[in-house]
Amino acid sequence: GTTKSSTESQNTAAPATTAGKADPNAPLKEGLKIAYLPKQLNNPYTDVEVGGGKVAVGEIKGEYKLVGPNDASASSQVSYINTLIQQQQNVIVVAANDPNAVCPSLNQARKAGVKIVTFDSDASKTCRDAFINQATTQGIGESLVKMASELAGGSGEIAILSATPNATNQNSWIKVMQTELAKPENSKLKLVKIAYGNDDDQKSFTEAQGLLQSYPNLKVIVSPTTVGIAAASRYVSASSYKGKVAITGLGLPNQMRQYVKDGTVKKFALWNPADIGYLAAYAGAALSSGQITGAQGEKFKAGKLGEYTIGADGEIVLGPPTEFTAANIDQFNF
Amino acid sequence: MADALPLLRVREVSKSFGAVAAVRDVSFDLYGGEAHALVGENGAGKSTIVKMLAGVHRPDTGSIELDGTGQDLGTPADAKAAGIAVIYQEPTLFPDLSVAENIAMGRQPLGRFKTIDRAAMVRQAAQLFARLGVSIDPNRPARGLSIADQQLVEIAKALSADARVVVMDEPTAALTGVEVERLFAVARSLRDDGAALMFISHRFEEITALCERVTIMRDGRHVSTDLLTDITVDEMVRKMVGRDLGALFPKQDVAAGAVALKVRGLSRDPVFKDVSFDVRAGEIVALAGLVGSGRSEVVQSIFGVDPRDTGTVEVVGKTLKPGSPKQAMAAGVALVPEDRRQQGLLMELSIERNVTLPRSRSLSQLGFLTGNRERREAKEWTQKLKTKYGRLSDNVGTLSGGNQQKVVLAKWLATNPKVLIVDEPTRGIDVGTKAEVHRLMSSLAADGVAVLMVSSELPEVLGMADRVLVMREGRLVAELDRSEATEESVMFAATGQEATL
Amino acid sequence: MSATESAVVSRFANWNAAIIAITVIVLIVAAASVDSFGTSQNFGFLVLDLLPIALVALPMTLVIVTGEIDLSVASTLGLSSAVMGYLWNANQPIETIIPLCLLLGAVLGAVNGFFVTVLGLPSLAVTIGTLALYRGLAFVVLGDSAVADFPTVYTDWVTGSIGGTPIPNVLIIIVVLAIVFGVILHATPIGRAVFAVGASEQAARFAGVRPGRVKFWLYVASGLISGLAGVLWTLRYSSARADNGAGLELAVVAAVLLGGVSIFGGKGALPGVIAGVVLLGSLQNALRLSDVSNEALNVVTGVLLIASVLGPNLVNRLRRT
Amino acid sequence: MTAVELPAPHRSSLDVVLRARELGIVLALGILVLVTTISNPRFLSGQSIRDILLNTAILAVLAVGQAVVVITRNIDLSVGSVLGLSAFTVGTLLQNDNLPVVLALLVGAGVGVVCGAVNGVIVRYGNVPALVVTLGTLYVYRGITYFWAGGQQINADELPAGFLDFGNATLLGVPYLVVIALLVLVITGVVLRNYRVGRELYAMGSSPQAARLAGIAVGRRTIGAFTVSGALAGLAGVLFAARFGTIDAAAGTGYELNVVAAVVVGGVAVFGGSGTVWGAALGALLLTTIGSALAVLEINQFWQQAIVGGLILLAIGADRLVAVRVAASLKKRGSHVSN
Ligand SMILES: Nc1ncnc2c1ncn2[C@@H]1O[C@H](COP(=O)(O)OP(=O)(O)OP(=O)(O)O)[C@@H](O)[C@H]1O
Ligand SMILES: Nc1ncnc2c1ncn2[C@@H]1O[C@H](COP(=O)(O)OP(=O)(O)OP(=O)(O)O)[C@@H](O)[C@H]1O
Ligand SMILES: [Mg+2]
Ligand SMILES: [Mg+2]
Repeated sequence: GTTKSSTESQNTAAPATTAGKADPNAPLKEGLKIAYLPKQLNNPYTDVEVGGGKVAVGEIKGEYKLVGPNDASASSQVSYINTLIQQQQNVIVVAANDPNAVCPSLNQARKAGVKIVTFDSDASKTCRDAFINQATTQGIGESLVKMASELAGGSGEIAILSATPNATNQNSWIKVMQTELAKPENSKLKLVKIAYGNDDDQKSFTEAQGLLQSYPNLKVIVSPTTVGIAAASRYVSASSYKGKVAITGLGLPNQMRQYVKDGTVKKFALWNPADIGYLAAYAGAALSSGQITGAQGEKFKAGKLGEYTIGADGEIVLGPPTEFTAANIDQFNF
Repeated sequence: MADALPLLRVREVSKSFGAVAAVRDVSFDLYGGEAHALVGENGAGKSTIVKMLAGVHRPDTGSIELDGTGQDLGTPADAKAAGIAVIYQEPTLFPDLSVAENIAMGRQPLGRFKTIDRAAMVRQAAQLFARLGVSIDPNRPARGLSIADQQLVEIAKALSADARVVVMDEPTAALTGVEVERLFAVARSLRDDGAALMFISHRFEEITALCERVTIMRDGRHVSTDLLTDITVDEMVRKMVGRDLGALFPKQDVAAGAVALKVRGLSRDPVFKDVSFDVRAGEIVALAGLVGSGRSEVVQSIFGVDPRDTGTVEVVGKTLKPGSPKQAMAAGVALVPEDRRQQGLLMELSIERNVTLPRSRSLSQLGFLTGNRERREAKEWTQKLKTKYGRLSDNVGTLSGGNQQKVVLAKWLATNPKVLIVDEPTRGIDVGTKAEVHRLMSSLAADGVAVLMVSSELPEVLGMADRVLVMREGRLVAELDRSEATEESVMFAATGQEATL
Repeated sequence: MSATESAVVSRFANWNAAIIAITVIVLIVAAASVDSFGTSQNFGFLVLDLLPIALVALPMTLVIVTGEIDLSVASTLGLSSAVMGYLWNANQPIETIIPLCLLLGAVLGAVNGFFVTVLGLPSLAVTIGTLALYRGLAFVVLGDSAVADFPTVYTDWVTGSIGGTPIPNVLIIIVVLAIVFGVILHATPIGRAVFAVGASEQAARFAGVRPGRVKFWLYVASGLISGLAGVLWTLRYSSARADNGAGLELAVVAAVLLGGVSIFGGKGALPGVIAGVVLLGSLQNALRLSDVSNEALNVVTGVLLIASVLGPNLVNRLRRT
Repeated sequence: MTAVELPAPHRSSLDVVLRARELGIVLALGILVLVTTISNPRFLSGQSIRDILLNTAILAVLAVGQAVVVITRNIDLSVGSVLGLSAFTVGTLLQNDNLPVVLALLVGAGVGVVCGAVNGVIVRYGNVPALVVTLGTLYVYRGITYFWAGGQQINADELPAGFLDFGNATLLGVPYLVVIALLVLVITGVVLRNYRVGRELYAMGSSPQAARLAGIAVGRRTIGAFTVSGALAGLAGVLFAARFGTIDAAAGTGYELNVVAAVVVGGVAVFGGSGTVWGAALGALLLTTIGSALAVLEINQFWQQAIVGGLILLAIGADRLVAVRVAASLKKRGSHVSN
């Protein structure tokens, strides 16, 4: 019969990208219809991201549109992609809820001439033109471990509070963290548990609570998701664990300000999410205008962010994350 | 003994349900200290009158006056407040609540902070049962009470209301002689205390025993109101049906054939034990006994809707599997159950679906049903039984009680049974139809059908049966031949003592 | 009481026709006023979006007509999808996996049936329990991973259409199953038994129907079709995940009720249910194409659902007075 | 008429058996706590118990409201959405003004009253099954919240400190949220058991037709029951806001199934007429404790949901067993005419 191994060769066949040659000097088209499809609407982090996109679309005189599900499921995203195909958008900027489930639809869109830029959470690389990476996976993983190690004083138990169990970005960061922790200099740090708060505030809250109950000697909770870190901080700041357990990870300054000020959180990191959306719009426009095709080494200009070069597999890296502490947090407002 | 002024006056009330004019311009008076009978064929509109008095239905036209003032009985609460207590034709209990609570609902005795005084409530219920001479535990839930017990709780409920007008819609249909006597004793004491009673029954001996006055209805219209001293039973019947009736028990003599139903050693703890008997083709065998003696349980076990512990059932030589009505039907057994609302009918489905349900497989062609044959069959059988209905597609629930019973009969007669078991076949049926049903049973027997009839009506048992089997406390205690069966002998067997009726 | 009962019967008979008429009108209006609603490509998308609800609604209709309910369908779908992914990862041939997933669905349905008919537990409670249980098992089987790379022959068939025509392949499945369930419900002794059980279980038993057996097999059918929906879902998205189809049960129940089936059992008709499914799906599709937000879709679904039972009732009341 | 022996109006053994319904849950709870504590003593630490009670408080308030509705043979699936709407309303108000906590509670309950009354009125006057109506309003209320909130999220730092303190502060060592939940429970429990209104709700659920014939104002009571459920869901919304501090449009999504599960596990019959709010609250406590225990026992979190499902089945199965026993004992005690 047809088994996974018997189809492996045929399935990984080359993607349908037979785009022509890039013309770096082509003018940026005006009036491009650029649609944003985040993982889920009504999420403050997402709102900041697409907010940056809206600004950029304005700058290049395009038509901005935001659609999306309320439930972070791939199937609802597919319905939206189908709708966007019908509406003949030029560019779809999407954060995939499932790297494969959205693929057939994205490829259908590409067949209809729509350029696909992924951000936040990549889709399988066979079905998009470019991916805006907030920071290299390696870089984020390393910096998370570094912060944890500092906060734990070099040794002790740490735990991770992630988003959904199958969020692509989360899992790849966690993988890097695990390799980092395996290195000799981190041998005294022990990762005791990875918990999942599903990017749901309340679930994250309860999970944080469970972690502290099950691991009395826990020193640090690392939460590489803005929902998780805020919930964990809120729980700890109002509980008897305050001061004993450190929280770090990736968070939004506005959400974390209170906990940084009250001492629950010493330090956390993040890139500027608005810049992701911003960069995505320029990348999409460049693709649509024929300046780039998504091949490695091509260059394009992204407004105020300057010039970017496309890396391997169509990845465009935004830049290194910023670390926030009590000293600098008031300089940021997002 | 009656006061000069009527306590309650029904004045030219009418009520229609869609195209059906259930009650048309009916007037009569109820007097304090008097029991007033309301009689009429099935569907004559008696229960509809009751429901208007109870505030369930509002009259389309006409009025109801209490003490000379018009009443707007828009809801049952209004009627209750006006002092009208009603025992409905079908019991209306709350199965999850205790018997005491059922009786006291809405009138619970209150203690401190207006909380319910449970002890007083239970005491009240116990006193009422004492008055009725029955022992039902007031603390038990109403779920699981037999029909008779449910009816008794209903009666206790009406008594507890201390009402000035007590309306009873066939309260005795599920009761046997002893309980009926008890009920009458209580009813008479209520009447003597000045209450106005309205009593509905299809049994004339009860009406003559209890009532002073009788109103007769036909087709929703008022026919006459007379003092019972002025009218004979025959006259009443003639006025009700509008014609003379033939014999009530038209038993034909039939030579019994081979054994069609053979029951051996049937037991089910704790309901019945070691029941054995035969019914031959062409024979009508009655199963008599007091309420709760286990007759219905025996026939339900034979048919397979109830399980059995031990024993065998053979139909025309074929042994029936226990617990399989389907197989019993295939072998030619039909059971007309005693409780038509719960067991006999699908109240929210149409008449035609009800009539043809047991036969849906045999009416299908290549496994498919188009509806035409079902309609034809349903029409044929309902007409045979002279059922009164608007359209075949109407809900069976909209029919009057008696017509519903006819639908149940039609449903089972249509299966062409070899063994017909009927459980209280004429409960709630008017005299006219009763005669028809009896004639039908006779002619079925003449055609070689073996008929097993459970009945609580002695005249019916004595009039119809070739043989009478009597049950007492779950055991078959006597088998009486037609010639031996008398009221005395049957009652003696059923109670184990000299009958006092 | 019985007056309203008879009104209810005619009401449902009328509602069945009304919902079909409303659906047709909505389709026409949408095609005329919403750009690209009427395109063949959009038709394909619409059918694919409808697929799981349409399939699961068929046995659900019969289950609800017997007066029971099955809230575990979406979890059954999810478990079937998870097992499919697990087996595929374990390098089993897809030709074995698919029948196994269908069988699994049937077994899960049988478990529901066992609890409801043999133990006599209320189905609402039982299937809330198995809703959690089956979904939980799906996570146990597949955990957090998603399995992809299903053979393109299969995934393409599910998303493809009948040779050149704009008719999606999966429409064949929907139509065939709709006819099968429709005929069973409305033109066979089994269907009569289903209605009888819903109208009064005890009276049905006295008429020789075995309510337990009828319900048990309906639950098996419900599970089987949910399992099938799980397979098709997985192939459509080429992604097997434990959370596939989460929350679908309410949409299915909504569609069935919209189709005029009485939640109390004993009443309903399959054409109305199909119309209900199409109405919900096409309305959502059209509104989404007109850039109406997701929130509004929720409100529309809710209002429609209430209107579907309220409307006929009010009309009836007005007509009577 | 002959005198008969009066059956003594004593507490029959039956009552004790019926009571066993709730006893069973208590027993299950005890075993669960025992086993968990043996394997990890921290499960019984002050903080841990506090957390369980706090989480139970919200679910229990919802479950009490739901029980009232279910007892009348209805169901309210919209509670999760009402909770969300109420939480967001209160959050928005608090964002701008420093409302006193009591006022916030009233506003939340008020939002719930309106939502619940709408449910009740549609069920009553539309003569429509509650399952359909509240499934509809589940979508509608949630939609309204989304419309209003958009992507907005109200964060803890935007809420007044006094309000957040209320979520954690205690009265004689018992958190306020738990005190409120207990208050709701006791009041509702007493009304249902000892007042006419309460008994009428049971009567309606036991037999709607008979209730109408008995002169019970079925319509008004129905609206009342839904209003109570709505009010409690609204109240739970405020508790939710105080407890979690972060509110967005999705607050309480999917709660309806948990609540119904708690009520069912607590022995309230889905067909109305029987069960108590005590049972429902115990069901909520059991479900919450299971969740915590599984986390503490380090059972793979993927198993959690499956175990909860299995336990629901077990609970209703056990309940059924008791019911069958009772029915059997009733059968043996049929009446007879005494002479
Ligand atoms: N709710 C209703 N809807 C439609 N028709 C009704 C309704 N109630 C009663 N009817 C019809 O009204 C007529 C009178 O019915 P009613 O129940 O009053 O008869 P009845 O005299 O009590 O008969 P029975 O002796 O059989 O109980 C019947 O034709 C019945 O079908
Ligand atoms: N020995 C018994 N113990 C408890 N309940 C009994 C017993 N016998 C009968 N019952 C109950 O009493 C009711 C009446 O029993 P059954 O119908 O068998 O008696 P019946 O002689 O047919 O009386 P009816 O005149 O009511 O038809 C049934 O509901 C049955 O469950
Ligand atoms: Mg009548
Ligand atoms: Mg009987």
